[in-house]
Order: sequence, then C-alpha cells, then structure tokens
Amino acid sequence: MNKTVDMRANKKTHIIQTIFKKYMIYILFIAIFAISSFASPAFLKVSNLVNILRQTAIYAIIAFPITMLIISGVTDLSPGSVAAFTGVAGIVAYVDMTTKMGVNPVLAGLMAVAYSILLGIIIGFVNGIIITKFKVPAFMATLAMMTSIRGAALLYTGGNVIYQIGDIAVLGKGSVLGIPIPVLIMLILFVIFTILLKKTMYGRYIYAIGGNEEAAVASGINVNKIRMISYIVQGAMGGLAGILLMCRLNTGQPTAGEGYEFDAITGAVLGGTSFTGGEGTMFGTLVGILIVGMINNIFNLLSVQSYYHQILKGVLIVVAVIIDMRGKNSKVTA
Amino acid sequence: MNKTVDMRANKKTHIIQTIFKKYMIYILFIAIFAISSFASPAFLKVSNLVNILRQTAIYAIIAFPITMLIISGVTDLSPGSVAAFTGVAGIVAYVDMTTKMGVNPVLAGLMAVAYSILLGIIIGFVNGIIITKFKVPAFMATLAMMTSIRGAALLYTGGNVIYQIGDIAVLGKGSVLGIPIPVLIMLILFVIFTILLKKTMYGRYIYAIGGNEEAAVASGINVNKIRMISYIVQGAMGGLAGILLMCRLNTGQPTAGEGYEFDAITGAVLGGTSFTGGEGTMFGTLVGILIVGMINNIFNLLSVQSYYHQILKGVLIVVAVIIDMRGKNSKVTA
Amino acid sequence: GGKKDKATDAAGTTKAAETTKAAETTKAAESKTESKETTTAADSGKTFKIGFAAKGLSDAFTSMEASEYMRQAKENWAGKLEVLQVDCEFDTNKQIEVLENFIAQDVDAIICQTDDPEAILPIVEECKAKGIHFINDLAVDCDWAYEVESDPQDDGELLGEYAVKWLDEKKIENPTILFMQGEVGNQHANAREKYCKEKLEAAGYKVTDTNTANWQRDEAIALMENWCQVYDKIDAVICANDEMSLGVVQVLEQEGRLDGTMVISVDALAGAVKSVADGKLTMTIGKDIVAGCDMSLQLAYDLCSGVDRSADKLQKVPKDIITLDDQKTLQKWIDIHTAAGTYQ
Amino acid sequence: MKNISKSFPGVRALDHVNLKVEKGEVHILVGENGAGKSTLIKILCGLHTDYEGEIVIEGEKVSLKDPHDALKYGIATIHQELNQVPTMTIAENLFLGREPLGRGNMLIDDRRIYKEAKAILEAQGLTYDPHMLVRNLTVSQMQMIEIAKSVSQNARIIIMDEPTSAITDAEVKVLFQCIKRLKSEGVGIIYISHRLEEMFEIGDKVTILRDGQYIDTKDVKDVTRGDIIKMMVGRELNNIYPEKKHKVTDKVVLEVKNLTGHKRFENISFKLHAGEILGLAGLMGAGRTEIARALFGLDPIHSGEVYLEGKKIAIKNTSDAMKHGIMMATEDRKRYGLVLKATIGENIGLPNLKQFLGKSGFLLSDKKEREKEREVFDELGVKAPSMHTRASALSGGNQQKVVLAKWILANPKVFILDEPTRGIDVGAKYEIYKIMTELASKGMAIIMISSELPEVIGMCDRVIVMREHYLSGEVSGEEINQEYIMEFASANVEELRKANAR
Ligand SMILES: Nc1ncnc2c1ncn2[C@@H]1O[C@H](COP(=O)(O)OP(=O)(O)OP(=O)(O)O)[C@@H](O)[C@H]1O
Ligand SMILES: Nc1ncnc2c1ncn2[C@@H]1O[C@H](COP(=O)(O)OP(=O)(O)OP(=O)(O)O)[C@@H](O)[C@H]1O
Ligand SMILES: [Mg+2]
Ligand SMILES: [Mg+2]
Repeated sequence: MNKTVDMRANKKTHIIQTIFKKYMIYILFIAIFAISSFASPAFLKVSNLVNILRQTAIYAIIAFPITMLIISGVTDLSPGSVAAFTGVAGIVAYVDMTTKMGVNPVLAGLMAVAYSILLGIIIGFVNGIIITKFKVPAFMATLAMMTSIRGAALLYTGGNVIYQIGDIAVLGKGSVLGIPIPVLIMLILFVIFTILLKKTMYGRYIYAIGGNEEAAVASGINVNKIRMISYIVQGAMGGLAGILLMCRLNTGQPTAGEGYEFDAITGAVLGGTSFTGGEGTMFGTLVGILIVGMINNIFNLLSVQSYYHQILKGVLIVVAVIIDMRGKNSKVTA
Repeated sequence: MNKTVDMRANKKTHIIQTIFKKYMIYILFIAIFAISSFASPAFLKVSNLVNILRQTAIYAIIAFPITMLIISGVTDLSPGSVAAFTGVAGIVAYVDMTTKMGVNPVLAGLMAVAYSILLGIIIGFVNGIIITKFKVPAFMATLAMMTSIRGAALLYTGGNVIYQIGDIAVLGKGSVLGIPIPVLIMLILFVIFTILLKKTMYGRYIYAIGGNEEAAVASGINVNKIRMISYIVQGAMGGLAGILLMCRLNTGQPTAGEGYEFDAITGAVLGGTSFTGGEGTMFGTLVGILIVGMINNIFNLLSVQSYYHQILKGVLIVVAVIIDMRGKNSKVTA
Repeated sequence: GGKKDKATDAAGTTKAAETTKAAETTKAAESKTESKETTTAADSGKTFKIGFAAKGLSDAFTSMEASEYMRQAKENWAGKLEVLQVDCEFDTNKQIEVLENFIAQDVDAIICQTDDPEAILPIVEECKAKGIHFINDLAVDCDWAYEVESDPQDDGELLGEYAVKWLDEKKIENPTILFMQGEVGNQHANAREKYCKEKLEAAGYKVTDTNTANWQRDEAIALMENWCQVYDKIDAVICANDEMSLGVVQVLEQEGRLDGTMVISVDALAGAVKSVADGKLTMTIGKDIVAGCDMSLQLAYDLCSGVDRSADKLQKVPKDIITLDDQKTLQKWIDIHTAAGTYQ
Repeated sequence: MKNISKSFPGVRALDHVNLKVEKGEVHILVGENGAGKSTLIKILCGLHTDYEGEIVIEGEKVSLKDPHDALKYGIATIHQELNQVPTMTIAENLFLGREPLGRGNMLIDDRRIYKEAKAILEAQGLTYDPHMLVRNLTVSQMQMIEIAKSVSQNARIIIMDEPTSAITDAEVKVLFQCIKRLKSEGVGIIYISHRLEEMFEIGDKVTILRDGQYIDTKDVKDVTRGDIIKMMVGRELNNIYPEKKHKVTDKVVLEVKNLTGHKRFENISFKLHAGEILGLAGLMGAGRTEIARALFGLDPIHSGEVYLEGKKIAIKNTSDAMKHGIMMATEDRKRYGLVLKATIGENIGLPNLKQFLGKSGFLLSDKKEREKEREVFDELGVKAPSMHTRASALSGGNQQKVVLAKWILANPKVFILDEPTRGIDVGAKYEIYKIMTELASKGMAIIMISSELPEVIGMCDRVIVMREHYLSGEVSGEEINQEYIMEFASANVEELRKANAR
C-alpha cells in the first residue's frame, strides 16, 4: 500500500518537474525582465522595449532558419558573413539603380531586397550542395563559407564602406504604425516560420530527420532535398537580414555581421532547441533571442563594464542552458 | 568465369581507391608543397620552412588535444580565449616574480609556465564539469567559456597590454640546435600525443567513446572521467600555447589568440579527424595544420590580396575535406 | 587621375610650402616628391622590394591608408619600388608571421602599420642584423627603426583638447559626456581613451559613462540607442573612431537630439568628412595619409639607395582637425576623398 | 525479383537470387545470419539502389530509386532495426512521410492524424495514447507501432524483417491474426524469422538463402524443420542444445539481497553458484533487463545489497562492476554491444586493455593484444575476412559472437547474458549454447535472460521467474518446464505486492 502511494507522489512531483523544465526558459525570461525593471528605471520605458526589439530583430531573422537547421541535426556558421556580402551587394545595386539608372526608389528598393535574397539563396544552395552531395560536415562547410564569403564581401567593395545609400535606409530606420520595420518583418517571419515548422510536411520532416535520420529515409523522406531547402531558406534569410542590417547601419559595410551566427545559435539553444536534433520551437527561439537582447540592453543601461558584461554573458548562457537541459537528456553532445 | 574476373578487377580498383582516399591528404600536402615551391623562390628556403613550422607550432599545440576531443565526439571553442587569459596571467606572474620578488629568471620562467598550465587545467576542469555533469552541449558550453574567459583576460589586465615582459620571451624567440623552441615543444608534444592516442588505454577509450558512447559505457569505461581528462588536457595545452604565444608576441596581450580554435579544428578535420567521432590521427592533424600554415605562407609570399586569400582559404578547405571525405561516410553530419 | 593634376599644381607653388601648418602638409609632401626626382637621377635604376605589412584590410581607415600606399607606389614609384602588401588581419601574431615571411623573402625594406610596437621589437632587431630597413608608424624601442609616426596618444589628446574647448565655450552645467571605446585591449583604443580622458580631467570635466562598441557601427547604434534611454540630456559623445561616431550621429538624429550635441571622433573617413560637411558630426581628426604614405615611401627608397636620412629617425605625420568652421581643411579632405573615389 | 545480385566492398551479399511473391501469400525467407535476407529486402524497399537484376511488380518492370518510390508501388516494410523517430509522437510516426493535408493542400491536418492514428492503433488492439512520445515506449511497444504503421499503408506487399524478435507471445498472436486478415485481402507478405516454428504456423511458401546464394523455394506443406535447417546450414543439425558438461558447485559466487531499483524492480533476492547457468524468465517488461543493468552498474541501485563471494560490494558504475568480475552482454548489441565503426579486434579488446599492457604498465603491447584477441576470435569461430573487418560489416549472428568474444576474454566471474540468441540463426544458436556450457564447466557463473522458453528449459540448471517487478518463483531440475514457469510468470500481481510489502 505504502509503496503505491509513494509511487503516485513520485509521479506527481515528476509531472511538476517536467512542466517546470519545459517552461523554465519562460520563467527565466520573466525573471530577467523583472530584475531588469527593478535595476534600471529606463528599462521599462516603451521606447526602450522597442529598442530591444529593434536590436534583436536581425538576430531573430537569422535565428529562425538556424533553429530549423539545428532541429534537423546540422548547423550554419556562415549567416553573419552572408548578411555582410548580400547586404553590401544589395546596397550597391540600389545605389547604382537610383543614381545611375534613374530607377524609381521604391522599385529599386524592392529589387535590391530581392537581389540580396537571391544572392543569399545562391550561397545557401552552395552550402547545401557541399553538405548533402559532398558530405562535408556542416560545421566545416559553413566555417569555410564564413571565411570565403567574408572575403568576397570585402573584395566587392575593395574593403571600403559604401556611404550615401539613399532612401533605402528607411527599411532599417522607418516605422509602420509605430513598429520599426525590421521588427515588423521579424514578427511576420515568426508567424511564417512557426507555421512552416508546425503545420507543413517540410517542418514535420525537419523534426523527423533530426530525430532519426535513418527512420526518415525509410519513411520515404528525401533527406537531401529537405536539407537543401533548409540551407536555401537560411541563405534567403541571411540575404534579408543583410540588407536590413545595412539599412540600419545606413551604410554598406563589408565587415558587418561578424559573430551574428553565434548569437543566433545561442538564442535558439537557450530557447530549448536541442543540439542532438529533433526538438525545438520558433517561440522558444524568439524568447531565447529576446533574453540575449535583454541582457545586452540592461548591461548597457547599467553601464556595466564590458569585461564583466562578457564574463556574465557566458555565465548566464551556461546557467540558462543547464536549467533548460537538466534531466532532458543524459548523453553528452558535441 | 567472366564474373570472377570482374569481381577481382573490382576488388583491385577498390583497394586502389581505398589507399588513394586514405592517403589523399598527404598527396594534397605534397601537391601544395610542390606548387608553392614553383610559385615562389622564397618558399623552399630553409628559413622560410622554419618560419612555417614556427608559425604553426602554437596552432598545433592546440590542435593535438582538440583532435582527441573531436575523435571522442565533442569539441572546444574556447582554446583561443584560454590561451589569452592563461598567457597574460603567466606573463604577469613572471614580471611580478622577477621584478618585485627578485626570483631567479629561469626559476620564475618555469613557474610562470607551470602557472599558465595550471590555470588552463582549472578552466578545462570547469569546461569538463559543465559538459559531463550538467550535460550542456559542448558547443554551447565552450562557446560561453570563450566569451567569459576573454572577458576575464581583459579584466585581468584592465584591458591593457603588458610590456617589458623580460627574458621569458626567449621561449617564443629562442632556438635550441637551430630549432625554434615552440617548434621543439610542438614536436615533443606530437610524439607524446601520438603515443597517448595509439598506445594507451586512455587513447583507445577516446576512440571507443567517439565511435559509440553507450557501447563504451557498457564496456566498463567511465566515459565522464575520460571526457574530464580530455578537457583538462585541452586546458593545459591552452595554457602552454598561451604562454608561448605571449612570449612570441613579446607582450602580454589579452586580445590575442582570437579564432585559433577554428584554425586548430580546421587542421584536425583536414587531417582526417571525423566530426562524427571515432576516427582521426595525430599525424593527420599535424599534416592538416601544416597545410593551413603552408597556404597562409605561400599567400603571403606571393602577396596575394587578403580578400582573395580568405576566399581561396575557404574554398581550399572545402575541397580538401571533400577529397578526404569522398566515400568515407554517407551520412550528413553536423 | 585627379591626384596627378594636383601634384603638378602643387609643384608650381612648392617654395611657399615651408610652414608646418596642417593645411599645407599635402603640399609639403609633394615638395618631397620633387626632391625624389633628384635622388633618382643619381641612382642606378634598381628596383627595391618593399614589404608592406598592412595592419588590417577589413577596416575602413586602415584599408584606406593601405590603398593609398599601393596607389602611390604604382603612380609615383613604378620601377623603383616593388611593394608587396600583406594583410595582418588585426592580429599581432599574424603581423609577426607576415614580417617573418618578409625577411625570408629578402625584402630590402619593410613598412609596417604597426599593431604593437613592442611585439615586433624582436623582428626589428632581426632586420637590423640582416640590414633590412624598417619603417613603422609607432615608436619602436630600437635605433634601427625609422618612424613616420602617427601616435594614438596624439589622437587622444587632440580629442580631449577639442572636447575641452567645446565644453568651455558652451559653458554647460554638469555636462553629460559619453565615451565610446574601440575594441578594449587594442593599443589605439586604449591610448585614445586614456589621453582624451586625461585632458578632460585636467580641465575639470568628468566622463559620465564609458562603454565599448568594438569599433563597430552596429554595436555603436545599439549602445547609443540604449544610452538615449538612460540619459535625458546628452551633451557630448566622444568616439574612438568614425565608424562608431557615424552610428551615434544617426541615432541622435533619429531621436531629434543631435542639435547642440557634440560628437567627435578620429579617422576622417569619407563618410565622416561628409557628415562634418553636412553639419552633423562636430569634428573628426584626420591623419594626412597622403603625406604620410609619401614620407614613408620616400624614406624607404632613400634608405635602400644608401641616402643618409639619419636626421629623420622620427617624422610626425601631420594631423588635421576637421570641422565645419575650418572650411579650408574640410575642403582639403573632401578633395582627398574625391580623388580616392570614396567621396559621394 | 529476378537474378538479384549485390556486393558490398569485399563481400558478395547476394548472388543471382530470385524471389517470387503472389497475392495473398505469406512467403517465408530463411537463411543463416548474413545470408543476405535483409539485403534482399532493402533492395526491394528502395534503400539499396546499386544492384544487378530486375524487379517486376504485377508484370511491370520497375526501378526503385528510394523508399518513397517503393511506397508508391505499394511496398511497405517493417525493418529489422527499429525505425522510429523517438522525439515524435506515435501518431506523427504513424503518418511520417504521408501526412494528410487539410484544405488548400498546404498545411498538415493534425486533427485527422490523431483521429486516424487512434483508429489504426485500435485495429491492432493497441490502447496507447497517440500523443505519447515514442521515446517513452519500450522496444516491444515500438515494434507494435512499426507493425501497425506498415499495415495501415494499404500496401500490396508487406515486408516483415524479424517482426517477432522483440515482442511477447500475446502480441505475436495479434500479429498473426493480422497477417491472416491481410492475406485474405490479397496482400502479399514477405516474412523473415529465425523462429522456424512460426513458419509452419503462418507460411505458405519458403525461400532459402545461404551465403548470398539462392537455394530453393518450397511449399511449406512439403518440408520439415530438418529439411529447412539442412538447406540453410548446408549440413544436418541433430541436437538443438549441447550436452550439459558443467556441474553446479556449492560455492555461492553472487548473492543479491532485497535489491530495489528505481521503479523497475523491487525486493529481489537470489543466489548464484559457480558453474551454474541461472535462467531469468518472465514476460517482456517484467524488469529482467533492469536487474541485469543494475548489477552491471548501468543503472543506479536504489537499495539492497550485493555480495560477491561473500563480500559485500558497491556497484556505482560499469567499471566498478568489471573490477568485481561482473559483466553483461546487453540485449541491444548495436546500441550497447559494439562500436560499429571499430574493427572486430578493437571491439574485442575494448574491455580488456589492461591485459595488453606491456612491461611499462602504461603502454599497450600490440603483440599481446593481437595474440589474445586472435585466441577468442578463433575459439568462437567468428565468420569474417579478418580481425580488421569493421564490426558494421558483420551479420547479426557474427556481431553477437564478437560481443561474446570480448567478454569471454575479460573472463568474468559472473556473466550475464541478456537475450543472447535474439535474431540468431539456428546454427549459430547451437554454437552459442555450446560456448555457454563450456564457460560454465570452467566454473563461471552465468545468468541467462531469455524470452524463449524452450531455450530456458533446454539450457538452465535453475530458473527464477519475474512478474511485474517482483520475483514470483523459482524452479530447478526436473521442475523446469513450460507450465511451471508460465504459472509464475503470470502470477497474481496484487498478491506479490502484498507479500513483498510485508
Ligand atoms: N552496409 C554493409 N556493408 C558491408 N557489408 C554488409 C553491409 N550490410 C550487410 N553486409 C554484408 O552482407 C551480407 C548479408 O547481410 P544481411 O544483413 O542481408 O544478412 P541477413 O540475412 O539479414 O542476416 P541476419 O539474420 O543476421 O539479419 C553479410 O555478409 C553482411 O556482412
Ligand atoms: N524508456 C522507458 N520509459 C518508461 N518506461 C520504460 C522504459 N523502458 C522500459 N520501461 C518499463 O519498464 C519495465 C521493464 O521494461 P523492459 O521491457 O525492458 O523489461 P524486461 O523484463 O527487460 O523485458 P525484456 O528483457 O523481455 O525486454 C516495463 O514496465 C516497461 O514498460
Ligand atoms: Mg537481417
Ligand atoms: Mg529486456
């Protein structure tokens, strides 16, 4: 008798633990939010909260597709460089179209965005080919791409910064109904990616591949095709992030975007995306990215010296991941 | 009849292919060496070859233990930052000992090196605990460590560079029997690590864990212990590389060593270490590191513009990995 | 092309270019271009191999300087100097590697955009042993090296002095002064901060807040956005480079808080000069790279050909304070950038 | 399938094999381990595409590019290695690769998936919640899901590669009923199993393979068990079990007192003697594996004591257990038994490296290693080109032999074998039994966990039986028979619980 009771109680605490673990990251989010509100009077200002969103939008745009890649068991280290290259190319195209060819600025703007995305797609395609056809480990392939494309971006402008980028900068600075345009784009993409991941076959296959690649193959899923699509989507988002970044910077900077992939990956992992594959959500990633953004913001507001900022950032990431991982998985992963 | 012949021929080409694949990286090495010799008259000079060795020594010292980590299925992104922190701390200790405490320079030098290594060991230990006890994915744990320890290095010196490091700089600049000291240390470590990996139980376990962690556990291997040791060794080598780096820089620079881990990982993977774990050799890593070093060197000698250099470096890495991977493995890996 | 025309123009008025006034330095440099002609005549016509260790080609300022070197080498020194340019990627260790490789290639002289003068000291000693001339832009503790110097201490002091002058004029009560650092731990970033703050403190001003944006515009924008939340009144923002100050200007402009706020920085990038001309950026400090490059290349050529230049162990590259008030200097820099094709 | 041939590097896995399956026929495929059965069906389901020969379906010559293609032609497969995505729910797994789309043909209709999944499960008599993650299922439950999935695909041909190797008798009955129903619907079934008795229960035709060669196809009615074995193995096999050469001694090697693990077993006590083969019987899920894992240090022990040769020992991890001489060959050899990437020699050496240390006591001696590994390799007769062959290239039976070899070299005092003959052909089974009796005759104490009652009866000196986490009885000598064991295995759980709660 005694034992049955024991076991039931056990089960109950187990459920509580599970819920706790599952929603830990949201609790963490709320905790950081609350602490920040107390720590700095500036934090809760609407304009500051809008700032946080604006500052995280570009990271989020990279992090959404990267979440899908990680769920499917691979990764991408090149998005930062891709954003630099595609962004610079898009800006140059815009400047040429408006100043030399006299194209209408709105049309030129749309074409420039399309051009950046197109270039991103091509790079994503190349990444995909190298990884799926030639079986180069994704880490190495995208690390090499990160190096090469950064070189290409620098070559494109001869190492110079492009000034006078014109009205396209409104994409980075403008607002619609009080919402900054990058934030608006991020929110739209959040909805699209959530649907893509949860409601389409493509998304379902992403989970399946990450969960058990062989089972996915045996179920008739064309794994290489799905991977190709994922890298192409990643490239496209890199392109979009790139042009938005340049518009925010108000210049075409071939050195921009360095290390963005790490922040994007950090956000995704904080948000519960599993490095072993098969698990993760877009909402989690959004929350993860916002956590990173909030930390950066509050450290600035409190004028924490950058050394401490760096040290604390690392510590916080580890603590957050530990809280999130506890008991989730017992195997050590790369 | 016909068929038997067929099969024999098949087998023969198969063997040739296997050999070709297995030694591809060495063929590549020789090819790059030969091409470089033709491309620049300076390349074959003894002083230049010594330069290549000297310039790769520190990368190799980081790459040897990283090879073991990758073989065992994990990774480490922190060695560059660890080298910066431990190196700076070692230099500060040396300067204090010699100038303030009047310790004999040789003794102080030895103690400084030991101190750097000790700090590296502590950091490796923390990495190991986070990864084995708290099950944080190695990529995230060491990424966070990379950020934190860089901050710690900057904090240690208040962001300043340490000048007047004194005679300890001989470790970076001096030679013994015409061989630069870092090269000598690297060669000794190469022998030690080769033996460690091939001839000791520890090395065997590394392979087994990378091949199939669960089977390793079920064969009585204490996987966590082996992993801990690996991270501690990595930390120790980070410390050694750090003090050597500072001696080479003739200053204590808290910003040094950035991105060294990527070059080390690149060398290991070029040398045939498998990202899926379970495969790799020290000799391969040495060759891989030398390939990267040769490429950097010949690009310098030919004064190739760095943009092209970057682009080509990425391309070469991918090509080398493709050549090395072809047919080795058919699964896409992260 | 435009540069060449200017050179001939300048040649006509060479005699007048004797003063050390900053505005005249370009011409001063070109006066040397003329004296070069005389030394060449005496020479055998040998081509010297010069190794040029560029600090980093991924930054707007350093790459601008590097391309000026290559442009001058091509246009003014063809057949006399063969300049090998290698990128050190802002890594001291890479710089050492690059210099080692130059030595292995038996170059005649090395010009170095120095990352850390003490780190390269052993290399300079080695060059001395091998007779390779060494020219760099920071003070190296070795009698062999020649300096065509651009000291970050000067940048810091100029920043500080200008800020003090501006603040004194405006007579603001308890001014909010923000300092945006470059990459912490970097020589230039540290020196610019240190000496600027020294000047401010000496004049009784206290910097309200200091933080880093790692030389980067994106980080500068985010940091400035966040600062705007904390400080209702911002009087002065001092930035360690132009990339960051341009980001700061952008944010302040967007917030409608640029008017009456001082934003100053170092580098005189095309964008910064334009921003000054547009009345947005208050001031930027311009190192006269045209003159500086010419001084270095001339020196390299002279040393290689055995000309005695021991009197010129230390030359300072002139620096300009570029503001809207000083139209002459401003125009000079607009011209420089127009000639380089970077000014739009 | 006509004249199918297929080679792997260094191995001719199939050599001109024919297989013809008719509508409504259950076609049994038999052969030794490594005969090429799985390879043949992997070709048929589109997993291997580089083969010679041709596949004809209903008169149409087809070439299958990938599994998706095969599914289009109505070929569904239950693979030998379980193929589920552990991180997805049961329903998601059931519909993986064929998700129904809702309006607009864009988005997945999840409501329909869960509704239909429930129906599919119910049709198989399964009561699981389709929202459950597959990760939380046991091996046999996963196997049932796999079966349900293939059945629900409305296939013309269903391939079943050893579907019963991981499920209990009750579930086997459900499966056989299902097969009969499919048969009546005109579905052709290819059925692979090493349990020959199943062939006579459901089979119509049987095709025999040996070493990649096609031997013959017969009507099941026309053959006997002996015929089949002869065609499979190439020689007659008279005995199923070897003679008992070993003698049980009085020496107690292992004693377990009131052992309780986390959730899976409670209050277990038993003794094990030198030279004894102790059977651990019970229905699947009774908790047998868990006891073994706990004794070997793979799972934590909650409470209770373990005595080895009279001394109390603590087992915290596998290296502790090994130090004390307790070792275990796990039931899932791919997952726990072998490093598939490594060679046979490396696998055998893994737990035995200490033995290979040279004089320095630090470095391994290649010579010692080669000699010792060679010894057990030969002793067990592993069929492989050399000791340098990778374990992944071996057939199931030979892999199992390698697992045994590595433990035999480690010379355990207590050797726990969990399902040592799962998926092993009759010939190899006999050899494994022989090895077991030989080890026992050398004085080793063996615990054998098995779900196949005949082999428990045939091999064990004494049998303890488990029922739902508790020990429910013990039989020895003449008492070891089906009735007694089954009685204990299905004992009243409530009573057991009460008895243990005292
Ligand atoms: N991926 C592979 N690489 C190399 N050889 C292989 C591979 N897969 C199978 N083989 C070889 O092909 C032959 C046939 O193997 P297969 O798995 O078809 O046997 P099987 O009849 O299904 O055996 P079992 O009853 O053990 O499942 C064996 O000799 C095996 O070693
Ligand atoms: N991963 C798991 N999660 C939850 N419960 C599990 C899991 N694995 C096993 N169980 C439960 O633990 C008990 C024992 O499982 P298991 O099937 O392994 O027993 P067993 O006696 O070893 O059977 P066999 O050896 O025949 O496979 C069962 O009640 C099962 O439902
Ligand atoms: Mg099989
Ligand atoms: Mg079991």
